[in-house]
Amino acid sequence: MKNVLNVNTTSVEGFRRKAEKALNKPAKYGLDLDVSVFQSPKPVNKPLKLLQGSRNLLEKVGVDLEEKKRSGTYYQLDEIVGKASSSQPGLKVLSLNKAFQEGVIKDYFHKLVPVDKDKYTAVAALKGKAGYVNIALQGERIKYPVQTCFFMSSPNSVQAPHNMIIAEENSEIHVITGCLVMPESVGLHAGVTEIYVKRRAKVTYTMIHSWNPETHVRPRTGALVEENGQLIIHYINLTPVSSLQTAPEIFLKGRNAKVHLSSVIVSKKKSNMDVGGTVFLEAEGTSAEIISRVITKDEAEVVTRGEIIAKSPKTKGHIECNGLMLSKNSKISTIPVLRSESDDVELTHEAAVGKLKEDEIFYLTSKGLTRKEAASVLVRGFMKVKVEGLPEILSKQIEWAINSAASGL
Amino acid sequence: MKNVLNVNTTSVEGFRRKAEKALNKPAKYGLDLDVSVFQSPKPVNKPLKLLQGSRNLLEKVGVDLEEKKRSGTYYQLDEIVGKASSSQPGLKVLSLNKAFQEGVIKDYFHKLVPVDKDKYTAVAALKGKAGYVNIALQGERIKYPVQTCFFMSSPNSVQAPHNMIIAEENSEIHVITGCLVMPESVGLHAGVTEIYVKRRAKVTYTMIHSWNPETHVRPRTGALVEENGQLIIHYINLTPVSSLQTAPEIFLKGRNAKVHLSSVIVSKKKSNMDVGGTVFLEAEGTSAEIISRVITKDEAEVVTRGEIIAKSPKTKGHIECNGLMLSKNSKISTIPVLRSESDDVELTHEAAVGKLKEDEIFYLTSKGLTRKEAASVLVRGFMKVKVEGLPEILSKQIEWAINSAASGL
Amino acid sequence: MALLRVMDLSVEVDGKKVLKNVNLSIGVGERILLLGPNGSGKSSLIQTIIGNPKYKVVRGKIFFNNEDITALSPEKRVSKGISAAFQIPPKIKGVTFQELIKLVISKSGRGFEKLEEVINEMGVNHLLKRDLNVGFSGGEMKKAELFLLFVKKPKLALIDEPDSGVDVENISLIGKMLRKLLNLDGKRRKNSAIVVTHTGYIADYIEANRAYVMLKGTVKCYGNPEIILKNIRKKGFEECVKCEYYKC
Amino acid sequence: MALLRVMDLSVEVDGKKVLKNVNLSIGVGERILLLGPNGSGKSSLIQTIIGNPKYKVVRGKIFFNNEDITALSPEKRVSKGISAAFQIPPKIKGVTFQELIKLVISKSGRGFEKLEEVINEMGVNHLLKRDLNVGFSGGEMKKAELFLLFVKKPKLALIDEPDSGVDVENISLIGKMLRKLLNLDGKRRKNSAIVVTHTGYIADYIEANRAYVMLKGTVKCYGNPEIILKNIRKKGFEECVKCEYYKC
Repeated sequence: MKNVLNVNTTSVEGFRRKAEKALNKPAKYGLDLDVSVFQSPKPVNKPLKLLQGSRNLLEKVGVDLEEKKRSGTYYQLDEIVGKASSSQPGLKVLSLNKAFQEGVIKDYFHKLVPVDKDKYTAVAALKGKAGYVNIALQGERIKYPVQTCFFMSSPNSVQAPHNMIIAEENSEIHVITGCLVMPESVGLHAGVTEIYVKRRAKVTYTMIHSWNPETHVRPRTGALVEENGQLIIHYINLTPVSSLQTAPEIFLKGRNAKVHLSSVIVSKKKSNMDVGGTVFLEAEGTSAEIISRVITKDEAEVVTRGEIIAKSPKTKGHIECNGLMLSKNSKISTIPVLRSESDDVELTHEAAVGKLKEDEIFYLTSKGLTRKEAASVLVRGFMKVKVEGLPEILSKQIEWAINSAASGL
Repeated sequence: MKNVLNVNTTSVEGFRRKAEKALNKPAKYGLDLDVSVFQSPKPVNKPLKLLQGSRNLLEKVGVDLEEKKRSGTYYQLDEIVGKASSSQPGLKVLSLNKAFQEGVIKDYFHKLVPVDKDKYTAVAALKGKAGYVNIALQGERIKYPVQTCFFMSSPNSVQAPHNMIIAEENSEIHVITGCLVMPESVGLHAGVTEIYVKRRAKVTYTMIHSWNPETHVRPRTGALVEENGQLIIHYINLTPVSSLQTAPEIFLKGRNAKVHLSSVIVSKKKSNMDVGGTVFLEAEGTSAEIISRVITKDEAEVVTRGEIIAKSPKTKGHIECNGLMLSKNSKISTIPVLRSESDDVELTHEAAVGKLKEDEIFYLTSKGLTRKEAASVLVRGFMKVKVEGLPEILSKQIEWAINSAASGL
Repeated sequence: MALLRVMDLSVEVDGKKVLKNVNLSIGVGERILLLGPNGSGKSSLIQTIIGNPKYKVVRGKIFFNNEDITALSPEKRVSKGISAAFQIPPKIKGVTFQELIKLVISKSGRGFEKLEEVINEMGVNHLLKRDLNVGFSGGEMKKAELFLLFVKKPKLALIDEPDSGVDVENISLIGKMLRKLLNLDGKRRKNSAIVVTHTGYIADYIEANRAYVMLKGTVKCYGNPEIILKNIRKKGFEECVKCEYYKC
Repeated sequence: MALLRVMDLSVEVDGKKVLKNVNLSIGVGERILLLGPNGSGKSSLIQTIIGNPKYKVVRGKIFFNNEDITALSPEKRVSKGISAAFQIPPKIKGVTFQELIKLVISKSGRGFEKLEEVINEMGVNHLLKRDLNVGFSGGEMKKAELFLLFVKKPKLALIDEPDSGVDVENISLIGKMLRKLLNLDGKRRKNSAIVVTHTGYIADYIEANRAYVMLKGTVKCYGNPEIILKNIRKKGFEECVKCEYYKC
């Protein structure tokens, strides 16, 4: 089976035309890049060997090659789909190509993330390859996570998969995505991800990313949540990157739909990051929480955004941005936006940017810890975001990733 | 004495050229207007009579025609300077023209607000007339406020004074500005105000505005605060307006300089308001506080912004945005920005948008108040911003204005 | 004659039951203690009697002076002579303690004699210009609430934990305020009160006629306040209500 | 032999004097009460003894076991055998109580026997997985601080207001924790402690040898704890220190 596929051969000509028109359209936020310099990647030699040689790196981003406690696996090396399989009857894990062949995604494709949103969605549509489609069938509660992994190895190339997560009514699915780059390679990752959470369904989507200082990252994510549906997106970036900009757009369309969006960002060296998220509260009783924890070191610069737009009554939204500066040459900006278009809302925001608190350091030293130990405990604590409803196995994975990142600070 | 004067006859040709180039440059925020429709105003008949006939309105915005407990008075009707006088030896209250003649402002003119900042500063430079210059001489602590008043009466005209407040070293000056419009008139108010707070000086600048639903307001304010200087700007808008956009820029250049910037906005009918402020913490020990209280009714729409940019160590900044929605068809957005470029900072932000809190209403009813009384007490309380360092007389004036506005809600 | 009678009262907050079949009555001139651990329903009962709309009565009735007040608004109950001092009153920015005192007095329709004298006596002078409960210490919050009761002079005072978070000097001050409020040292008839206490420290001051013990949303027993307090101190609430003598 | 000796200690916080010429000493096996109104300097003294860097010693010395510890870091003082339970410990998000217990035990270099048993006995089980002091009630905060002292087993325990904000059931539990911590019911030598109390409620439990009264940043008098507490309850702090018998 030849897994190299091009999304565009299966999509209508309309997408291509739109994409071509948008190739020079800059994104709203983040550093503007010249996307023409990035090429489709060269084929990889011995992909499996490459994967197995990167076992440590993979573990760090939550990928278990033995697939223990995983309900399905998808991995992709540059443009090659390495694996797309499910071990659960209620769960489909397909490559995008296969999903088109099965006719299961035509109603969903580019419905949440427009192909001409900006130059990155355009380049994804024109040069991008493959991607996963994870579908939890109606009423199926998939216990273990589906693991997905994107591995970039070919220099100066673009990796732009188109991914979809569809949770049918009453279903539950956990997806953990690890993205990583071979240390030596320069490139652009510009994946598109569309998430559909149907009535009473629950999706958790955990991303642990390990880029390198030469990578540019521009994921484009859109999600729609129906009545009583619940979506949790937890984004963790622990390594330097050349530039990163992401801002998922989430539409809570059904009554009492909920979303929790959190980001833990450790930004080192000369990383330039712009991380946000916008939630539209479009039905009564919907609620959103956007949490970010940013740590900067060296000369890194991070902007955190968050936007909650309340369009319906009885809605709630909370944004929390905490920034911890561990070097005087780094920069943090927080730009939260609350917008109410209805009176019966509760929108709140809290932000704090600064260094470690002296009274907390003193308190811990008064219990016998050295200053250094106290600081390390506080940094680790700062990065912990409580995410209600995340399965134990994912919480553990995240804790592990955070601890390993904190020990390098 | 003919008081009609044109700022530009006294300024260099360079300003005019720059302004002409900027006539189509939109402002960063707020509704974009076609400024060409606004004309220089027609001369007013019997200005003093007009003023005296508006005694009630004037009182509302803090103007006392008897000049009791005032150290100086400046008032301007459309383009005519009605009065510019000081009753204190240490205080100069001059018309802009006079100030140019005396040679006291050439080092300050358009140094903080560029003439080509946007089309409103451009139109102010080209069509605007007059303005006040208030100078507190070195070491002089002027006890009573200087009152200044801008009165617009000529329809379809632009009123664009250029004002300056200069507090020399160790001096103290309080300026209260009332702006108001004859109910029937449509117009654009686009004044430029530049404030210089020298070492150990203190300036409080209180604006109480009473526009009408046909007025467009685009004030442009810049301030510079030197070592140990203190600036308090308190802005109160209590009546509907067609559109309003203001965002003072304040530069804290000297060590331990402080600024407090607060806005109390009652927005009714179809008012469109965009109110903000940016503070640059450019020296060690500087601190800024930006507070806003916004109440919306009817179909009003308000955006509150606040921006603190910490460029030096040992700096502190706090932004607080509270929005109270009294109608379901109004809209409030809060967009605070915190930016740290140094690690030793304490930047915080809090925001809350919503309706009156049920537990507070219940508490007051449990003390015997009716729901309506309880709501009114809470609305009045919501509008009260504690401003440390404001003289009693101004606090009283503000309280009075707020109470009179609250009683109409 | 019963001044207040709570009959078979069950109450929900946001669909969750917080009180179950509560019965309790208090006569004119009586003072009762309401004891029980955290979450046992003491404050819920006070909130329901004063008429907090969050507390939905799903069963039972409340009678005050033989009138069914179960459906009345809080301000109506206040006008009939009930007032409450809250355990944790809300912090209200922009409204000073003084303003609220004035409002409460003006609503009661009669002046208040010797206001300044009482303010000094109660030690609330320094709170007058401060925003209501904002930055108040535990003790200050209690004093402010009690002072407002004092201004109101209710027939029935509902006093929720006047002694929690209060230091030793202030306990006795608060005790004295309570005695004055309830007219315990005067010649006229004593005022009625329901006093919630966790710690029991305030019990000495109010000469309670009975103590009720609440557990898990209902009244478990009642009896002699001193004996019940002693038992609770010795054995804890769970054990205390197992005692056979005071079953409800 | 004096275990701790505070000599002529003057301390500033942000340039403001908070302690003035304080003298105090405590022998091995002794327990002393530190009494005084809010802001009298009790907590400042505790913070200075444990080594809070915000509290700058501008005059005087602190000796522990005859060693000058005035300039030592907090962790050094801890390693020598001093530990403190704070009145209001900071709330630290992301660090659980359990994690801190583990860290404290691991730093002490020896294991801790029967940890689970003690956890149950002290009633801190439900706090283990919660973020340190975040959302803890007054009583829970005190219990957590005392438990950490317990794990540490210091030669000198500094205990700041273990009884403030604590309800009646927990006062006795905290009293029992303190007795165990200080080995008051054991056969071996009792442990030393300085206990700050506002309310005096905890005084019954710790069998204090002396009480010190602080006012306006300095120690005004000391003497028999029972008599001093009684005087304070009756007359207040200001009057109490006027008493001739116990002048420092």
